[in-house]
This record gives sequence, C-alpha cells and structure tokens, in this order.
Amino acid sequence: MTWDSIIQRDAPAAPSRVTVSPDGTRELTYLEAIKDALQYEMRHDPRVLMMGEDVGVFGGAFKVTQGLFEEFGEDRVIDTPMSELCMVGAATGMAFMGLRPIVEMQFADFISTGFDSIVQYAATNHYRTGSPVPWVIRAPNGGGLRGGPFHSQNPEAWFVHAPGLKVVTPATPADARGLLLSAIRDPNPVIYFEYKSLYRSVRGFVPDGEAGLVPIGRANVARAGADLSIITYGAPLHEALKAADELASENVSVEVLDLRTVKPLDVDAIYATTRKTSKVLIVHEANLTGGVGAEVAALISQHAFEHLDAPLVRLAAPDIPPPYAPVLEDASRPNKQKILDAAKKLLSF
Amino acid sequence: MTWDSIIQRDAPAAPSRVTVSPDGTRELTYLEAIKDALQYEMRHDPRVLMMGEDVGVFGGAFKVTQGLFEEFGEDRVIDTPMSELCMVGAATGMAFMGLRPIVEMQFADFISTGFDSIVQYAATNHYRTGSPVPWVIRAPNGGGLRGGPFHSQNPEAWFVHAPGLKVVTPATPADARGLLLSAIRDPNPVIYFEYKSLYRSVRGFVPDGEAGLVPIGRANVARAGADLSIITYGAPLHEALKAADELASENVSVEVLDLRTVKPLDVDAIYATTRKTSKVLIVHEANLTGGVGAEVAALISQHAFEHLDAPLVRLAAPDIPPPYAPVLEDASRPNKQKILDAAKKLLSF
Amino acid sequence: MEFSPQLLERAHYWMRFTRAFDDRLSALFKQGKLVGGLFSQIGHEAISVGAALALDDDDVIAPLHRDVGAYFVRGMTPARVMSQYLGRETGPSRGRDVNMHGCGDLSLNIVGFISHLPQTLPVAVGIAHAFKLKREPRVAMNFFGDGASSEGLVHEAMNWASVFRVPMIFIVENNRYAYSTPTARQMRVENIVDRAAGYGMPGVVVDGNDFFEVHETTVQVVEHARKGEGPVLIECKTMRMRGHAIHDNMSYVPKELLAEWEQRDPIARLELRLREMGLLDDAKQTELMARVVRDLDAAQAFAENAPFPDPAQLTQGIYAV
Amino acid sequence: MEFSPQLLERAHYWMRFTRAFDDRLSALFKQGKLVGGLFSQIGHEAISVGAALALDDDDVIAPLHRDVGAYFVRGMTPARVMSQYLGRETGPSRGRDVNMHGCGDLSLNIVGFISHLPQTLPVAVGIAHAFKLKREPRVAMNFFGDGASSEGLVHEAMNWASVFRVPMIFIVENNRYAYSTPTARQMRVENIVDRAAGYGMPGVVVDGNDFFEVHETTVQVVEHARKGEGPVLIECKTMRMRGHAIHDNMSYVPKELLAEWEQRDPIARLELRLREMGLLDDAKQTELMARVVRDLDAAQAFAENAPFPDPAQLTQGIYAV
Ligand SMILES: Cc1ncc(C[n+]2csc(CCOP(=O)(O)OP(=O)(O)O)c2C)c(N)n1
Ligand SMILES: Cc1ncc(C[n+]2csc(CCOP(=O)(O)OP(=O)(O)O)c2C)c(N)n1
Ligand SMILES: [Mg+2]
Ligand SMILES: [Mg+2]
Repeated sequence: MTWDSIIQRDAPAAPSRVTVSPDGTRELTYLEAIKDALQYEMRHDPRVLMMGEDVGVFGGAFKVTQGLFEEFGEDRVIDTPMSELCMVGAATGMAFMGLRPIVEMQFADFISTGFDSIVQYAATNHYRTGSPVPWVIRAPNGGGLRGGPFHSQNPEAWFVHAPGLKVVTPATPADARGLLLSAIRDPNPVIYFEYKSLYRSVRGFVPDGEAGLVPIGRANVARAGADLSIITYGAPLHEALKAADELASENVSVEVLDLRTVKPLDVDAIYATTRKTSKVLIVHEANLTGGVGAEVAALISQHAFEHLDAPLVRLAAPDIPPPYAPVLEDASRPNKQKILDAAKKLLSF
Repeated sequence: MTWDSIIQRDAPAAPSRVTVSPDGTRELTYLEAIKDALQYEMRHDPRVLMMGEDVGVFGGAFKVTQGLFEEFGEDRVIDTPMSELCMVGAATGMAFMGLRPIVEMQFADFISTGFDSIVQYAATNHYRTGSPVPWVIRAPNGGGLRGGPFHSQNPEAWFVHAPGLKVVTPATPADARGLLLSAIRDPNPVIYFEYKSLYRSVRGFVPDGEAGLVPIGRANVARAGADLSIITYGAPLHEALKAADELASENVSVEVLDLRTVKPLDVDAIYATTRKTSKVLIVHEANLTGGVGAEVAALISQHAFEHLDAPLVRLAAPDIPPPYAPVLEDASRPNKQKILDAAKKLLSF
Repeated sequence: MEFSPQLLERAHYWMRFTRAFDDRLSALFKQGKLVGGLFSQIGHEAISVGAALALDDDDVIAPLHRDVGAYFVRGMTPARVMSQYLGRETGPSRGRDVNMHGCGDLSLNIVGFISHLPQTLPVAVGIAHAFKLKREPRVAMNFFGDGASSEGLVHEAMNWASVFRVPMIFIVENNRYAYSTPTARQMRVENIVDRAAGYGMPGVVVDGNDFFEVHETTVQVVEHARKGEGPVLIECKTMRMRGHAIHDNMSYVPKELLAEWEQRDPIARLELRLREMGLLDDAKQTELMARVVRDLDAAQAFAENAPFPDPAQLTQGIYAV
Repeated sequence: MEFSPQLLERAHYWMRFTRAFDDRLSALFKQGKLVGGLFSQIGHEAISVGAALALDDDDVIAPLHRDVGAYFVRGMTPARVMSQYLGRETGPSRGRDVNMHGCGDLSLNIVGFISHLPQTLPVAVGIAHAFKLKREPRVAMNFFGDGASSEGLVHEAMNWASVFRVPMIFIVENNRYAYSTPTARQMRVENIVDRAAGYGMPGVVVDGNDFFEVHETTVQVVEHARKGEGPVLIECKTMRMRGHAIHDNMSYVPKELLAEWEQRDPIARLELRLREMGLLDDAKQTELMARVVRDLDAAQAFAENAPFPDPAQLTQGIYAV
C-alpha cells in the first residue's frame, strides 16, 4: 500500500461473523465468498492482480475488495482512471505478458463501455492468433437495489453471443468462490457476473483452500424433482427454490437446475432435466428477447424435442430498461409469485 | 458541395442500367435501391441528413452514397472524423433538434465501437424521458467478401436484445428501399443492416415514389409452401429460395418466410407458417449461440408448440469469428447445400 | 461586466435553494423516504447556477448529477425534481429513471444525462451541430467531471465540436475527486483545460466557487460560441464537499482539504459580496431563506402527494409512436 | 548519433524489401491470387523500419497495416506474411485473419492489430504496464494513424500510460489521409503531437520520410522510456502514396501533393545519403536488389506451395485449453 499518504483511514471494519462447520467449511456471505476467492488466489499466485475504478483505497463501490489494497499494495490492486475500454485492453496486454488481471466493472451496466476490447479484441484473439487471453472481468449484475436503468442491468446475453468468451453467473457463496477461482485460472477471457442483490442477503457454507473449485461449464441440480424443471441462473435461483418449496407443499416435485455458467452452456444437464420432467420453465432476470433463455429454449426444442410434453415457457424481465420506482422495479423482476404462477400454468398444460 | 477545392474528380460513373417495367417499377440492384431511398427521402424531407466516415466526397466505402454529396452538399452529407461513439451521440442530439440523421457505419463490424451511444443512450431514451430519437444507422452486414473477422460480422442479435431499438434486415431491392424509407420516417432509433454480399449481386423491380413503403415489423412469405418452413432473413434468403426451388423439383413444398425485421419480430407470421407446415428450419448468417434464431425458436416452442411435429432446427454460422481463408469462410456460411441437407433431415423426422 | 441586482437576486435565490434542496434530500434519505443513490452537490452552486444563467431560454443545457441548480434555473421545477427522487409519476421520467439521471425535458431545452459518463456530451455536441446546420443562433452547454474527463468519448466530442466549429460550451467541473479517485490518479496534468489546445479550441480556468467569475466567463464564452467562433472548454476548479454519494463517508479525503475549501464556500462568498455591494442585509437574507423553505416545502408536499407510477403501464412507452 | 554501417545496411535491405513486397502483393492481387483487402505502405518504410530498429528483441511492438517493414525487422518472416495474405495454414493466423490484421506472434514480441482502430493501443499500454509492474527493463511501441487519432481510445490509452508512467512509445503516422478524409477534416490542429502536453507527456515531430531522423528519435525515446521516465508521443509526418486500399484510386488527393511527396521518397533519400557516406555504390545496390528479389521469390514460393487451412478444423481453437 502506498498512495495513501493523503488518506485518513476509518477504523477497520469489524470482522464479519464467520461460522466454521465441522468439515472445515465456513459460513460466508456471497460477498465474502468473492473476496475470499480473490484473496486466496492473490496469495497463492503472484501473477494475479486486480484493477478498476475505486477498487483500491476505497475497497470498491460494494466493498468487495476492501482490505486487499492494504494486503497486496498498489501494484496488485490498481485504482484506474475512468476508462473501461482501455482497462480491458490493458488487461489483455498484461495477460499477454504472463499476468492474470482481474478487472472490476463498477457496475455490470458499464461493461458496455468496454465492449470492443472484450468482444472484438480479447474474445477473438485465441482463434485468430493462438495466443490465450487469461483475464477475468468481474461485473456486479442485476437489480433489486433501486438503481434504475443504469445500475440494474443484466447484460450477459451480449457476451453469450460473442464467440471466444466464457460467462459465469454464480448464485450461491460456494459457487461464487468456486467459479471465481476457476475463472482466474482459466486461460480464456471470462466474464464473471456477480449479483448485487445477493452480496449480503445470501449466506452459505464455503470450503476453504483448494476444495470447492467449481468447474466452468457445469450446471448444478440445486433441487431434484420429477414433475417440472425450472432452469435458471443468478439471483432468481433463490426465488425458484422458494417457489419449488411452496410447490412441494402442494405435492408437486420441481427440479431446479442452476446453470451457473451461461457460456458455454451445460447442454447435457439441460437435456437431462428436460428428459426427466418433460416440462421446462426458464427463468432469468435479464430482459426476455434475445436473452440466455432463448438459447436454452432453442437448444431444448432442437435437441430434446421428443422429451417435451408442454410448451417451453420463459419468464424474464420485460423488454424495457430496468425502471427505478420500486413499484415498477418490483413489477418487472421475476419473483417467487410469478414463478409459481408460470409453473402452475405449465403443470396444467 | 463545398469542401472539394482540393479534390480532383473522376469522370462521373456511368449511369447504371435501369430497366423500367410497365407498372412503373424499375429494375435496380440492392445497392441502387438503398441509394434511391436515401436520395428520395433527402429530396422530400429537408430534415434528413447523412453522416459517416468517407460518405461524402468518396461516396462511402461501398459507394452507396456516391453522388449524394454533390447533390445535397456538405451540410447534409457529412464526412466525419473517425468517432463512431460520438457520431451516434451526435445523431441523437440532432434528432432531438428535429433533424433526421442517418449514420453510416463503414462496416457493421464497427457498430460495436458506437455501442454505448446506441444501446444505453438512444435506445432507452423514449422509455425514460418520453422524447423520441428518430435516427437510422446503416450498417453493411455480413460476409462473403473475404473480409475476415472484422469485415464480415453479423452483429444484429446484440441490438435485438437491447430494449428500445428497431432492427431491420432487408434481403431484396424492394425491401431495401421500402424498409429504408420506413426506417427514416420511424420516430425510433432504427438499425438498418444492409448486406454487402447482395449490393451488386441481386437485382429486382422496385417501385418509385411513395409506392413500396415496407412497414417495419412485417415479415414476408417469400415463397409459399406446405411441407416445411424455412424462416430466415438477410443474405441467406437467396440460398433458402434456391434450396426451396431444388426441393420443389423433388416434390417437396417449402415455405420461405423472410423476417425482414428482426426487432420487433412478426410473431404472427412466425406462428402462421409454423401452423401451416409444422416443421421449421431457421437460418441465419450470424453465429448460432444467442443469435436471432434462438429467439425465433424460443417463441415458437412456447407459443406454437402444439403445432410442431418435429424439432426446431437452426442453421447458422458456427460460434467463431468469421474466418478469412476462402475455404474456411465458405465452410462457415450457411448455403444452399447446407440448407438442403438440414431440410431433408428435418423432413425425414 | 455589469451584474444587475435582478440577476444577482436570482442567483442568490437559486444557490440558496439548491443548497437547501440538497440538505432536504439528505434528510428524506435518512428518513427512508428516498431509496437508491443520492448525490450531493454542495459546493457546486456557483457553477451550476452561474453557468446556467448565462444561457438564453432557446439555448440547450445538459447538466450532470451535481448541477441541480442548473435544472432549476432553466425551469425544471423543484416539485418535478423532488418527484423524480421519490419515484413518482410526476417526475420528468415518470418514475422510470433514478435521482438526477434522465432528468431532462426537451421542451425546456434541458437534456438529461445517463450514468454512462460522458454519454450526454456527444448528444449536446450533436445539438450544437444541429444549430449550426439550421443556422440558428443558439448554443449548447454540457457539464462533465474530472473523472469523466478520462473517458475516450470526451476526446471524440471535443474533437468533433472543434472540427465542425459548433456552438458548444464544455464545462468541466474539476472537483478534485471522482468517487474515491483524486485527480492526481486520474491524470498527470494540473489543468484539464490544457487539453483544449490539442483541439485548436480556447480553454479557460475559473474559480468554480466564485459566482461572479463563473458567470462572467460563461457569458463571454456563450457570446463567442453564438457568434460562430466555435467551441470553448471552461474548467471550473472546485471541491466535492460530500462523499461521492450519500453512502460514502469519504474517509479518503484529507480533513484539511475539506476545511480549506469550507472557507471558499460559494454561497458565503456570494453573500459577502452582495452585502459589500449593498444588495443584501439581514432582513433580505431572512426573507429569502423563508422563501426558500416555503418553496421547498411546497415542492416536497407536491412530490409526497403525487402518485406512484402505475405498474400496469410498465411496458408502455418503449417505442415512440 | 552514430549510425553503424551494419545498421544502415539492415535498414536499406528491409526498406527495399518492404517496398518490393508491397509491389509484389499488388501484382498478386491483380493476378487474382490474393482476395480481400490489400493495403499499400509505400512511403512509410522509414517509419516502420526506422522505429522497429530502435527496439531490442525483448521489447514489444504493435505495428499497423502500413508497417509491414516493422514486422520483418522484428523477425516475422516474409514467407509467413505472404502466407497470411494468401490465406494459408502457414500464416501467423493460419488463415483465420486477413492481410496484416492479426499478424502477430507473441514469441517474437509482435502484437497483431484488429480492424477496430485503435484497439491494439490499450493492449500495448497494458504490456508496458506489465513491464513496469514486473520491473523488467522492456518497452512497448505502438503505431496508429491520423484517422485513428480521433477515436476516444487514443485518449484513454495516452492518459493511462501517462498516469501510470509506463514505458510506452506512441507513434502516430500522420500520412495526411484517413481513407478519403484529409487531416483538416479529422482535426483542427496541425500537429497531433500538440495533444501530448494534455497528458503531461513529451511529444516530438519527425520527418517520417527520413530514416535517420526517425531512427535517432526513436532510439532516444526508447531510452527515455526504458529509464522509467514514462511514455512519449512521436508524430511522423508522411504521405500515403497509394489509395487507402488497392480498390481506391484516390481521386480525392491532389496530384500536386503526391508529386511533392514523390520527391521525398524515403528510400531514395536513404540511398542518396548512403552514397554520400560512401556506403553504397551501383554494385552494392545491384547486389542488394538481387537479394531482395531472391528472398521475395522464396517467400512467395513458400506461400504459394503452402496448404490451405483444413475446413475440418473450422471450429477448433476458439478456446485456449
Ligand atoms: C462509464 C462509466 N464508468 C463508471 C461510472 C461510475 N461512476 C459514477 S460517477 C463516477 C465518478 C465521477 O467522477 P467525476 O466525473 O469527477 O464527477 P463527480 O462525481 O466528481 O462530480 C463513477 C466512477 C459511470 N457512471 N460511467
Ligand atoms: C473503429 C473503426 N472505424 C472505422 C474503421 C474503418 N477504417 C479502416 S482504416 C480507416 C482509415 C484509417 O486512417 P488512419 O488511421 O489515418 O490510417 P492510414 O490508413 O492512413 O494509415 C478507416 C476509417 C476502422 N478500421 N475502425
Ligand atoms: Mg469529480
Ligand atoms: Mg492516415
């Protein structure tokens, strides 16, 4: 740490309550799990560094990186000028020279400002030249925080359409840590969407050390069931699980598949759950048209068509910018009730 | 015309061969039809102006705007600095002040450089503030010209996912003219993808004057049929029609639906053809994953599911940057033979 | 330059009103009546009010998140801005956009900004370009921050404005911080205005906490632009006196720096000058403050009684028809 | 500065080779053996060769479409470049990328560019940044054009390089045109280098058609950057002597301008100086030209006999494993 001669420090934040379970896992919030992965990897791999706007001294807009500047210093936790496009390009250059940069977008919404560096340069590089581009972009995703049209977006589908990227969307603390470790170690450019609405609202047991690495490209059956599949990812997973709980009490057995990675998709898991239940409801927070749900539906309707016995239903935000007013934002986001309604309608097909 | 004091002019290009049919339509190439629409609208609406890199004195990289600088002068055919992001933003500002700017991207590939101005500012503006943004971006789309990874892209799906835009993809001279007129008159930001491979390879009769306006959002049954539907848009339409011809000679009746507009989609036409044939093959030039075809398949699999009697098949470019080497580019593009193969497989389901 | 008493009174009222509006919003936030982000503009009153007062009604302004005063001067009523903050149907975005974002109204010649900084800049440049093409004697003015100055689009917009010689006034509010990032980490120059020369554009630095200097300079620059002499960059030096937004206690800002700038408070300085000029006394001050509170209460009452948007209309208005 | 005979001989060879390579590609194009775009670099030889010769092997270079000479100097063989143009498996992109695009090879410390200008610039800046972080005494050099200079990313990259004081050399090749657009329509300044001051960065203008001036300046600047004194912008004044690409007859360029620059041909000037210095005579010239043709024939033969890519591998390599 060095550029803080001018800075007066707060008293350090109280350490968060960490519960350790008998098998050595710790109970962490989603946010703590992300930070744990960053810290773990930076401690073990000197090539790893981080950069972004206000990630250093300030600890990031969401305080995900708090304390890392103090631990790793200004060469590894780099506060940058406001330049998303240059930031991603610089990460590519650093990656070329053997470093493993992690870029934080202050909000996922601003990833579009770095678009060309991502989809044109980095994504295509390995195919065109054979040189890998091992970087990670962390992008705080989604709504629910009354952030309005430019602090609530879910832009993952743009990157799913761009050849050469990997895109992950963890929904639990364990996946948040496990996928971030995998993303940092992956030789490809990986976009890691982390859900703002889950940062402090979700806790869970998370393995320490090398345990709990979650492979990119593998979905997870978050709840097994037989009557209907809900395929989802990111924040709505928790709404889907609540809906499944409620349906269970009505004797309906719902399988919830958490994609976890939206590029490349785990097609085997998608087809397996389709075969099992024959009825699929796809849920995501991003707007409907051209979203990831469309790709999932298209894959199923081509490759698991014979196993379907009902229409493929998508539940997503409408095709509007995420609105601010709580009454509008709430109406626009998929939630337990909407999932229940859609599921029941589908079950009665 | 004024900034040409330093410019030596070529002899004017020979006028293109124009055939006029008895009903007053003229036979034009796809490129001539685009230019005709630009010229017609600029003659009739003084608010309309054009800008882009090299669109003026040079007449555009593809010579689509040749002669317009001479006719309308430097205030209405504006050669800009290389600044796609600013260009789109400036168009929005001009639109706010009552002008009707048309922006030319030199290649559709460079539209990603203006991304934020399009998807964040212009697209969302009417929803957020109630003020319309009547501009058009013309983007020469697609491959087949040995342009390699950055002069052959088909990026329309990104914009289909962005709320607030309209996206059109004409495949014939008549639609090229008719949709461009509609796009210019539309009060919303419209992205007009024109196909480089069709510029001079396709000719057709095109109405003059106000006739032949093609509404945005309306698909066209390019060929009626009963056994199988091919849903497509843009350059591959012509390959689909050739395949349909060939299948007709084998007594298979293929319906070819040309979407023409990919946002908003003509869902009624999509469901109608599905109901009619029960077998659907979706074809586009853009890469597969997260492409427009996914949305079409998802819509059918939800809203016309009961009418399907075979899997929904998509035929598209693989998920790679468009490769340069002719042998690779040819292998990556959908063509008549691939359409035939896919159609036959589907017919035998 | 002459400053008429009427002008000074207007400036005084709006600077005071803006400050009070800012304090009121913080109070509402603490009461939980306002959710989402809240940006304080304290310390920026001379810039927003001083520059906005240099424009004619026909001119277009594109202010930012710390330019609330400019919205007011240009006719966006406090009741509407308050409605926007409270997510009501009566705000300029009808509850669609948040806080000062998208707080525009083209009928008032105010262009709203979006978060993506500085996306409004080319829009304002395009507006100025339209004025030039239409041969209208109007100008456009756009604000941006020291942080936003690092974004590539600033370069494109300044270059474009200069190449086409459009009637555009760029105002950069250098308030020493972009969120937690001090200007020394944002750029290796002392003055952002040094970049103007690279566009063949005049640039001028003003004390952003001095209403008289801001206003006089902008008046001159507006005249320059209106005469067709092209764009100008004005750098207003100031200090962000609160955190980036209300959640930020700005522990990264040295206390001495804040104390130093406290001494240069733009409103205190204006009031001192007004007293020196014999235009202000205790009675007038009391009267003005009472008017401010009254008007503020009315705005708040309007907003708090205004309806929320109707969720049945959630998807309406995505396209213009 | 001393120019060793060895260095001058190398420069002479590569400048001549580059020119001949350029002519040969045009011929192949006309024969229909080469499809897609073809950019001539005629007139740029002193810049590409002169600047590249200032670097050590460990330094990284990111040249552009008119810097073919730089690729050669840095060890990208003509056979590989020719293969790339002919879409063969033996080109650096194995037929995936087109002409000079993506013509990089990190094992040679050459970074390829992509069409989206100037997307390679931040990549080179990141490379220089990595050198600084790793405390390696290496530098990065990137080329861009007068047209690309209008893109916002140039601003971001120069600002970033300057804020972090990375060992980066920016070379802007001001060849007076961007496609059909003359610099006067691209910017309202005479010298792009005037922008360096706005980043607190030194800037220098050189005659881009004078090998000696280009090389001496770049050597000094490389030393400056290598010592940790931060980035520098060099503007090379030159003229694009052909159309933007081979399809363009550049009727928009005044004939007198071309005639004037014809007089400043960088190769003719180099050869004149070499003769004056007693390093070149007719015999040596003949020998060198023969070597150029021989090497060029070999490269062409290699490329023409090389296999095309295997379409069965079309989708391979999208991910690194
Ligand atoms: C493109 C983009 N990146 C990041 C942000 C997040 N952000 C919002 S305000 C801000 C700091 C702005 O600083 P400055 O321009 O100096 O304005 P100030 O807030 O100081 O008035 C940042 C980083 C953004 N709005 N837009
Ligand atoms: C972002 C972007 N927009 C447009 C283009 C199309 N284009 C290719 S080269 C060129 C002109 C480049 O001019 P300059 O930078 O001066 O380089 P020069 O060709 O003169 O060497 C243009 C407009 C591009 N490659 N990238
Ligand atoms: Mg600031
Ligand atoms: Mg040039």
